[in-house]
Amino acid sequence: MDIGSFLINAILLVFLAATAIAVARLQNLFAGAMLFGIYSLLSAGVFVVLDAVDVAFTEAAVGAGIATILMLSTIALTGIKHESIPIRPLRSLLLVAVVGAALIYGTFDMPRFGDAEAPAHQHVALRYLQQSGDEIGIPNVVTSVLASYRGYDTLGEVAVIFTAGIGVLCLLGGSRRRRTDPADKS
Amino acid sequence: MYIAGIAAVLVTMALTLARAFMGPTVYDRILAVNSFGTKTVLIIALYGYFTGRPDFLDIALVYALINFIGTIAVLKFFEYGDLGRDRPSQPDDI
Amino acid sequence: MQLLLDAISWICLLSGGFFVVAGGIGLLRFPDFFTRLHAASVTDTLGTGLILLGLMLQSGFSQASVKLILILVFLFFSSPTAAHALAKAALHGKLVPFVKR
Amino acid sequence: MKHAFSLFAVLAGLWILLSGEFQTLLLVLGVISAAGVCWLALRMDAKDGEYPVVNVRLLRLGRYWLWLIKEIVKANINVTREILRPELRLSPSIFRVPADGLSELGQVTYANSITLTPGTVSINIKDRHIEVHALIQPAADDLQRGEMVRRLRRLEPN
Repeated sequence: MDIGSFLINAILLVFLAATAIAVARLQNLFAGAMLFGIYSLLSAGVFVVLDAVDVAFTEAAVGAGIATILMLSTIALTGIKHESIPIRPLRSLLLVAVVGAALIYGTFDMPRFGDAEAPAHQHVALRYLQQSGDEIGIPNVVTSVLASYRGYDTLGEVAVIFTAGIGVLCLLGGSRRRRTDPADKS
Repeated sequence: MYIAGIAAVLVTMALTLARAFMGPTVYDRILAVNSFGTKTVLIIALYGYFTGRPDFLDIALVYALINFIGTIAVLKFFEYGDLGRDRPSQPDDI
Repeated sequence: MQLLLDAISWICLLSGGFFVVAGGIGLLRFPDFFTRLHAASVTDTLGTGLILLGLMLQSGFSQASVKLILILVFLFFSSPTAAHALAKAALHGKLVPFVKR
Repeated sequence: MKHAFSLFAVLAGLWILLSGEFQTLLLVLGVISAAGVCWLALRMDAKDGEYPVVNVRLLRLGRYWLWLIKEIVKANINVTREILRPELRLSPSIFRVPADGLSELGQVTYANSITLTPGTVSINIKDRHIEVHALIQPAADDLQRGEMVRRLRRLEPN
């Protein structure tokens, strides 16, 4: 990664952190949901800079689109202000510090960013990149991996997501109908 | 030269973020998010050219669409949903 | 010829960047929501238009240019609609515009 | 039927423009997805079968767009000058402009054109009038002179 990309990424990460802190400090939940929209836009920018274009694509659809709507639906069912509960800052800080340290420790075993010797680039990835065009005939490698090499896996995944979607729709749509019915009669 | 454009967009992102943090009304925040979406489209397009791979434009295209749909959905929700019926537009206390 | 195109595209990118930043400053500086709406539209129209035009000049007659034109068209149709919806929603929500008589 | 066909043509064209691939398999997939979207759109449109029939002369539309872009550039420069002024001297106002003599599509175009030019935002459409919020007096005067609505009226198919 050259210096320009590095700088862009660093600035985007600073924005990301600032947004996260602002979300945590806001009392108004609607404003928080709006800031989460900005958060996912920013993280998509980070993904693009990190070359994870397909992840950025997903973030666009899920983070900026559906997640915001889901959060707003939840707020509509509950309330716009969140109750301030007494928190013990020291204990929370300790917990966050321990979990954060464990996560950072975990990254020590990971290959360096962009390392050509990384295990992920050693086994099937090479073949996918070099031969998927001839074998499958789809120009986008990610698509041929997801829909062909790993087709059954994707089918199962999609089935799970579809079921979850129906479940969410039943929960949200059903309760809204119950709530508006008495209002119509009055 | 692309880096100058990217820098301009990043500076504007910071300004928009400040507006989103300050509010004071809900509409200011929605405006800031909508405006932020346009800037994301710009920065993705510019970055694609900066690294010499204009294929990134596909994502910029998707963002241009989703941003609009998102804003309209939020507004529709805000106007017809249960949100903010008690205090629709007063500066939301932070 | 190539140099001329490059120069024009650089001018577009730089002035586009200028208008984008100007819109951002207005968004921060203007006194109420309705006036900020005007500032945001500076970024959305001329700022975006000039930057995308500058990129188009860089890629010439190609698929990338087609995509850039599509982005521009989408933005030019959607941004006024979003701005109108925002203004109408704010008015509907009893937000009183600050008006000088 | 005419509507479905034109929708299909637009979608298929979009597919080819965006993909830039001309293999048989991909073209067939494109045709299938375009047809699927057409079918969905027709099903959704079943309730209000009102389509804006586009028979505006394209040349005039192009000329309107050129004029609008010129106006947008001018308005942008004006608003930017206001933004960068050391102390703000805004004179926001709200007024109504007549939008009679325009079809529904024409009114939408009018309102969107007003919003697209910085300095004026259309905030409401009520009984053939558009309520406009203007940032500075020159922008408001420009709009009230009615040049835009005159040009739009000339676009109307009679």
